[in-house]
Amino acid sequence: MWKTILRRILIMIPEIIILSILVFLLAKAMPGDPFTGSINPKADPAQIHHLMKINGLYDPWYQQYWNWVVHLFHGNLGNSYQYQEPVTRLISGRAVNTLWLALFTTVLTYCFALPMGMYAAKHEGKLPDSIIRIYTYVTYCIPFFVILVIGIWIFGYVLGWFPTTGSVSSTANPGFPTIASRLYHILLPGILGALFGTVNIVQYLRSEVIDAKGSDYVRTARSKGVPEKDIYRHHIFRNSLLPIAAFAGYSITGLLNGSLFTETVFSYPGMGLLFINSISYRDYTVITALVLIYGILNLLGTLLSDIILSIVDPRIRIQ
Amino acid sequence: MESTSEFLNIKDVNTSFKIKGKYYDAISHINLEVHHDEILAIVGESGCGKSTLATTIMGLHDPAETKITGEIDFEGTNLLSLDEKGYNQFRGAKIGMIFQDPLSALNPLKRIEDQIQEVMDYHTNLTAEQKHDRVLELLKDVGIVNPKRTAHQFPHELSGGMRQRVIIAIAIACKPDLIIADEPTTALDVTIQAQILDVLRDIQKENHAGIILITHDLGVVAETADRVAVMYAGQIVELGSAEQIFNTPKHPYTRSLLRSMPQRDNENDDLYVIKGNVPSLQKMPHTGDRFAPRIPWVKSSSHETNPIMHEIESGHSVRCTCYKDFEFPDQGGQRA
Amino acid sequence: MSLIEINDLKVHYPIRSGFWNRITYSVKAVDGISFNIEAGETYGLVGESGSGKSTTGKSVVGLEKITSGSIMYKGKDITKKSNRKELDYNHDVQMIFQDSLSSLNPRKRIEDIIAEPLRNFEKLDANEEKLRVLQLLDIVGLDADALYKYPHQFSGGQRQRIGVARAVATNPKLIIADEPVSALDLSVQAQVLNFMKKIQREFGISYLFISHDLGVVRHMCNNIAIMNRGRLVEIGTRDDIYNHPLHIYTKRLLAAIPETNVNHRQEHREQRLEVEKIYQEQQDKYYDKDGKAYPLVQISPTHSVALPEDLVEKIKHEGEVKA
Amino acid sequence: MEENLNKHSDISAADLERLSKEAQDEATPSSSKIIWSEFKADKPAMVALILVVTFILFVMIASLFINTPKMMETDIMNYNATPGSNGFLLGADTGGRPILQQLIVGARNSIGIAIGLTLISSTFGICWGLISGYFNGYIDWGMQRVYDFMMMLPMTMMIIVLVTIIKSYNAVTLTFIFSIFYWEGTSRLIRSRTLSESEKDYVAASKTSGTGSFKIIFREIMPNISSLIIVDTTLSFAENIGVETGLSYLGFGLPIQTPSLGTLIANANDPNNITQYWWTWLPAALLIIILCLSISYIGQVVRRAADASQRHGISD
Amino acid sequence: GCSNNSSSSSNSAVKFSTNYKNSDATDKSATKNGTLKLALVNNSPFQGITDPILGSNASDAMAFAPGNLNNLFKYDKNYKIVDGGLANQKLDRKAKTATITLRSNAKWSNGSDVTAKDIEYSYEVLANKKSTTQQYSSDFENIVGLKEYRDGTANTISGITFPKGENGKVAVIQFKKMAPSMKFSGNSFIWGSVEPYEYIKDVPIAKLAASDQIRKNPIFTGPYKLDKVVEGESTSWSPNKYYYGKKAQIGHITINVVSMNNIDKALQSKKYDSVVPFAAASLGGTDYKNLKNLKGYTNIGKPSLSYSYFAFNLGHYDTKTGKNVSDSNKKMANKSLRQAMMYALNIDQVTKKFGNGVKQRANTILPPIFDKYYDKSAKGYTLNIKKANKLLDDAGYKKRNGSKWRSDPKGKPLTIHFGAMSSSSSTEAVYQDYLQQWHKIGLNVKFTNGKPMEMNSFYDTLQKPTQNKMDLWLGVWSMSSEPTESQLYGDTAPFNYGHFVTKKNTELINKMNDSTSWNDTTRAKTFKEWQNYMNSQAGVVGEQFSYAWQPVNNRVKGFNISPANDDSFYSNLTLTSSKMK
Ligand SMILES: Nc1ncnc2c1ncn2[C@@H]1O[C@H](COP(=O)(O)OP(=O)(O)OP(=O)(O)O)[C@@H](O)[C@H]1O
Ligand SMILES: Nc1ncnc2c1ncn2[C@@H]1O[C@H](COP(=O)(O)OP(=O)(O)OP(=O)(O)O)[C@@H](O)[C@H]1O
Ligand SMILES: [Mg+2]
Ligand SMILES: [Mg+2]
Repeated sequence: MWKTILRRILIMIPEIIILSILVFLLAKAMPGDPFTGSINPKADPAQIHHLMKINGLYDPWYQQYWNWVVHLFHGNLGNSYQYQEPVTRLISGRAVNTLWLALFTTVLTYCFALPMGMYAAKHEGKLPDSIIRIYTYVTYCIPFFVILVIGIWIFGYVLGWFPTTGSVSSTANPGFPTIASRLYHILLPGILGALFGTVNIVQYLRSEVIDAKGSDYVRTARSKGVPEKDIYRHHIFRNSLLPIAAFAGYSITGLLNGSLFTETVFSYPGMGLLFINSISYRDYTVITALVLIYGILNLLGTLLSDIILSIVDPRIRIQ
Repeated sequence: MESTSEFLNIKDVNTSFKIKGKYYDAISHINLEVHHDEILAIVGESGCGKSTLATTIMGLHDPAETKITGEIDFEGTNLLSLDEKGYNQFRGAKIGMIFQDPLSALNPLKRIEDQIQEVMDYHTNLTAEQKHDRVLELLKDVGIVNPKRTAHQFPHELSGGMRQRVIIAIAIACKPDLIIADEPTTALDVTIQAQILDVLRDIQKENHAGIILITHDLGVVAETADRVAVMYAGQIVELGSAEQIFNTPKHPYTRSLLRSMPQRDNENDDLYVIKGNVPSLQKMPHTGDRFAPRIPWVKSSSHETNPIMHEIESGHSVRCTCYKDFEFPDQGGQRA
Repeated sequence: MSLIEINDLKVHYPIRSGFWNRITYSVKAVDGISFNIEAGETYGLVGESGSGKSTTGKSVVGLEKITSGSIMYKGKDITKKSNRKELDYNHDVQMIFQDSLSSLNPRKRIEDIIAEPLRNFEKLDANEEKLRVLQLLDIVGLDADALYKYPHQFSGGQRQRIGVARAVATNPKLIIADEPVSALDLSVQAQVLNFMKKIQREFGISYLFISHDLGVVRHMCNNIAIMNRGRLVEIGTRDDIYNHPLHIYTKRLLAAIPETNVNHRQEHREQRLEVEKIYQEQQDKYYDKDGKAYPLVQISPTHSVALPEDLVEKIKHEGEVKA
Repeated sequence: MEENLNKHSDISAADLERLSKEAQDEATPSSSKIIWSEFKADKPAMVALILVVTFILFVMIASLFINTPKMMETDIMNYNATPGSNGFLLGADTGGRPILQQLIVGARNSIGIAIGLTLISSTFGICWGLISGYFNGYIDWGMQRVYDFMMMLPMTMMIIVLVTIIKSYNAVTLTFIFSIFYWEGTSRLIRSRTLSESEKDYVAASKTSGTGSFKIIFREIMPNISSLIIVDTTLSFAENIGVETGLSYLGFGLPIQTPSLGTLIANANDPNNITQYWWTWLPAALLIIILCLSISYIGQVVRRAADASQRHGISD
Repeated sequence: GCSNNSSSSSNSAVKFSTNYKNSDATDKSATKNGTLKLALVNNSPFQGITDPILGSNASDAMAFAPGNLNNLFKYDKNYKIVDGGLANQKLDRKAKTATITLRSNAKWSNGSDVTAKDIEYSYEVLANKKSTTQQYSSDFENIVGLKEYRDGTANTISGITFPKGENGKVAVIQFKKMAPSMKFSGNSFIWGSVEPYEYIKDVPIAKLAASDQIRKNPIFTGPYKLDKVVEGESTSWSPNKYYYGKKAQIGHITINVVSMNNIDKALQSKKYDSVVPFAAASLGGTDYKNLKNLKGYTNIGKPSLSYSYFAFNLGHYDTKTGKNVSDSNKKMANKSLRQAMMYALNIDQVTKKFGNGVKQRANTILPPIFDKYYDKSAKGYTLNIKKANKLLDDAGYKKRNGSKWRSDPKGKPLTIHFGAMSSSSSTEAVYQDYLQQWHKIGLNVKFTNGKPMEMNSFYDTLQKPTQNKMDLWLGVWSMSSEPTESQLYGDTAPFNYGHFVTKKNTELINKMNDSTSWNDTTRAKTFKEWQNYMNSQAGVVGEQFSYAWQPVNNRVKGFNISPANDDSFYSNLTLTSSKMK
């Protein structure tokens, strides 16, 4: 299996290289440059020229790309123009926030979705099923940010239950209070994201359970005299949950996409917000690095899903 | 001696399915008894209600979609009067069932051992160790060469024949009095089919169980059954010992079936073809002989209006009186 | 000259694995078989599940990419796509499938299904075409109103007859029938078998009849080949195979057929168990050290069997004695 | 042999017509008929269908009577006019532009984008999926790699980058940009179905009948997955109606002069608007939800119609 | 200073005080144990560069304001440098020197002394070739030896000397020439902050911005010291016991980034005492509408340092000579056309509607915060369609051949391209309004590219030495506290995007900083003359001035945002209760 994983990773490499070139070119194709963005009358255009030059921004793109690649092999993604610090350091700070939130959201999503999907399937065609169906449809139809904006407004401002900005309280002491404060900060975005993210899992799980309900092995279990409750527990749910486990990896894509919105609404300093800022500052190095990282995370997500699936399902062994 | 040991008595059972709000009989007025130490075969064309009968006995129908009337006496209990919990005392413990498709009938994600043990969990008080031993014993009984290894495997790692053996092991784990085998060999090769049938028979001998063997393969019936019930369109049309059915078949349907089989002696002739089709559930006639439309050359007066079973010799009954007048039309290649 | 000559046909399915996804081994679905089909005969191909029957059949119609060997038709090797094109091979060779439902496109009307090969191989105008389709329906005994129906509106037997109609539409010389009746009930099976025989009588078609049901094969076929693990273990006439089986595998297969005679079932069973016992004991003798069957050796003009030399000698000897 | 065939030609050409007609009358309903009868059997679905169709028609026609440039002119005196005031039925936005008219034109634009996007991405995705699923070997391998690559791309980010690059982008360019990324789901779905469909014997039968590959793909396989295609297209249409909403929120959506449901909902990005000027975004949000729900509901009915076992209406 | 311009009758701007005069008594314990919560209004996280030389964004300046940004000088309300800050400055016009004397108890927050070297080192950081600063301007080359240092031919800046040694408190800067703006804070000749040389000397200047000394554990000279910085989102502060001046009184100050979208709600739900005061940008008109009646808060404000303007494209930038050149053949070269366009605008109406009182029409291109220089009597351009039409008619811009639009005097169709930056929907509504106004006088004005442009594309276009895409545009300048306009409108200024160059203009701009301007009255006169001249030429015309205003919770005492208080703003703050009001 390790071999297979390694091979999958090797196959990823050309994809990543192509992506990096693509992103690099696209970033350069954006009008403007990293320095004009912060234009102010005190800044001397000559100095901006000077900065452009020492940063190699006047070089042809392949030269710039080559330099970038060379640096990459030294673990150096370049410096952010806007933040004037190494991109690796900048992003690693933000990545922790984003991943922390993503992880939390995933956990919550499963906490919401699993009972809902199972409950709906168990009572297929009845009232609870319809209610859950309508719920999933509505969340499916409402744009994500609307949920976020309304959520932050009600729970953050009107009720004041949750913090509305940042990732941690500025006065929290190190250690446990900091962790608690971090959790407190991701609670609301996490819940909202989870409420929104349940749709796919609920529907998938529901249809899985319904399929399993009618399957032959469940009939076999019935003929063994297994009580209905245990049939659900040992056969239907168990078998339906396994493919769901694989969703965890795929859901990374959705979460990362959502991070752009969540982080903007909650002024939560993660990679998504960093991306949006970097776009308007034309912070090429950061843009390139972020798109690349998101791309790689997407890839890893699918890989993770495949691995999970091959672990939980004895029928599947990665070829 | 056999008739005294009867333990399952199906009395006038009707099972009807709800299709678009209306109930249609899939099996009607079934009367049947099963004895210890016998294999009762049920044969008939596809869709005639064989599986429905089996699942009715097992109580596996969704009560919201099916209506069952009549009485199924099993060792003094009317199964049809039981609730779900009561039924579970019988399923697996006193009645075991073997299904047709050995792959889908096993939970793909559980080891063989767990699947066999499960039935013991609910019906015995054995310790984990005892159960484990019993699993190995069972696997050996059904002819698995390396029980230890197999117990640890997953269904997809086994061949079709092995899986079917596992299913048999599950069915007999609690030494049930009745085993219902619904087309246990249809999905298997002839050589494996023969082995499985041998296993079934050995098991029956050992446990003194009664087996209901459902199949559409007359050869299988002839090889294994003690008694045979021939079903057509939801009804039993002929019932008797294997010898009676194969040597002196009476009902036109039974006779037609036997005649349409490729045999050693009809190699160069055309086979006999039964005219027409089995009516679908919704179009099933409620009166008259259901087989009548397929033997149009037989005078309608030969049929009874409400055909009943006639016992024509000890243990041999036939539905309707038309068998008396039945003869095959003298034709060569008949086109349907 | 035979209609079709199959020569040392091999079909291997590569199994890829390992680090570079290289072919690590291959499933030898068909591993060197040769036989000829004569015009107008029904050639039976029998064997256990997975023995490579369907693969052989598919190779003959050109659905399978073969690994090596040749299939000669009209002097040309039709395993090459270009030759198939040139000969309009599928005009002459057609196939009937086991699963009648899945072999008929559920979205197409019967008319279009039957007309499909006509449209590809013969240029007919709309009326001619319709007429031909109606004729074909008539041949297989279906009413004209079937024309506009869809496959699911027919019973299994009727559907299989539609499949036959499509197969005979182009007046083929050979039809590959891959388990055409395995999915059918006894009475419906009789219908279809009768039809196949009838059409053969009328049009002089040859069949390659693939089945695992020895009863049906006996009813249909003049010549029979027994297949085992991708190889042929025995070929011969119906009489050779059913009355003088030589290979242990053939014997075992025959013994496993359930006997409809209830009066002798006990004997039959004992006989089967005995064959099984011999099979278990002597297996090694009949297969080489890789578990493969030996090359075929001719015993009589019609009868060949895959046995090692010494056994052949013995059998020849005994056979003479017996005779 | 030919004469053998002719032996059976006891049908005259004259009978042919009568026969075809008779047969035609008894023929199975086509899939569109099945779907239609399914709608007739399901009242709420009918309501949804009528709702969606009339709404789309209404929006298309009504927007013809609205002079969009004129409507989009600012009238700063009517800044956030409340509904009902100054003849603003649904009020006005920060630019004093009437919400009702914007809603109509916006819905037209959004639906237009959704239709365009659905058409392009579905057509492409379907072709991609069919071809990649039917051919195995190098074609499939190559197509799969492209697909994998596309799947890896972080979509929203890429769209944002593209949107910033293209200087004068409008609804049409936006539709194209989205199309680059939206075919993947369809393609995956179609491919997996095509894979299983290609293994069915009717495909083999077509091959032995001498039918060419592309004909098999588009004339044999495609009709068989048509229900899947219809369902998928309906659902993606529903999904695509609000597709630019998120971008508008992040500030990369359509220009203000091109009203769309997205730009209207994006009014909610200012928390003040949420309560104080709710009419600037709420109607559009409700509209999207209702449209989306109706269309998804229609999609469900279509799906049911496509799956014979779940049919409520007529059966064969 | 608010405009009482008679012509802008509809312009009823609110009057703000710069000082929240809280009459409640300071609650000692609340102050000592309490936390003052300030919001930093920004849509993106701050960068975290505590060094004002390296930082390029206002958000950093705001995030680290309680450390006083190591400011050297105290100034009055006109930003004129006065004694009493961290250092005093003495200019010697004859000797062309500036003598900067640190107070004797000047200390960094880690307890070490602020030295003369620290003053000098800021010029090294600024001028070093490898420095990432965006603050460097060629004006600094006026310091003797600085260019040599920058070019690498010298290791030190020879023009900066330490009469009392490096560790002394005096630094003398030798200039090539003196400029009157040197008297003011924020001029481009004398840098106004110090660098902790001892603390950062081991970090190469190129890597300074990324170093821990700057980002994680920075030291300051202000009343508060940094306790903690949460990257990009918040800073927290406590009193700096080494501060030279009045000791800080509040136990903790926290500053949190709050996005513009959320700030109203955040204040309404009393999450913050106030926002970090910032002279150039702040809360807008809509915010004022939402917050003006907020209970428990009082609004204070002062005129902002920024203004918006219309500029016309009148020439090109000659990259060889480094000079702007006016071209008479440019589309907008006709003064009447420009004036007519300005007369057609209803800016008063617009500001009234959207400004909610915190904005007003800009009657010049110098914001009123420069009380002394700002010409409040300047007329600017008020709505006068008649006059606009007449100007156009007279200049020969007539509607010909029944066209809806005017064509140019030669009879060629005239389409004017208006460049604007994409922004909030209400701002974009205003653009639309302007277009309509121009249409009213028959001018075919269209958006460049058909719609407002994204900021980067906008400046990308303007920075081309020659461009014909935008004939006029609406831009914003935010000024430093010293109002010399040479960098924006001088003949050599690259930022002079409109390339408006006349002899008179050059003369006036030069005069702002020549020897006559050492006299404040003369200098003020020059500024006023320049403002009127610019108005008359209509090459660049002001659009709006705004207030930098903010609500302050009533528990805060000593909140005074007058420039004169900048130096001790944070040390003057106290709380009157532990809970927000
Ligand atoms: N759940 C159900 N709902 C409706 N009709 C059903 C249901 N189950 C079975 N039927 C119908 O009842 C009839 C009898 O079905 P059954 O499965 O018992 O036949 P069978 O004899 O077992 O056939 P086969 O040999 O094909 O297994 C058939 O017509 C079938 O279509
Ligand atoms: N596409 C494939 N890839 C890999 N292996 C295959 C493939 N198709 C068939 N095989 C293998 O080739 C062998 C022969 O298969 P084939 O279908 O010809 O058998 P068969 O005799 O027709 O069996 P059955 O009676 O079950 O139809 C089997 O072991 C099968 O698993
Ligand atoms: Mg059945
Ligand atoms: Mg096969």
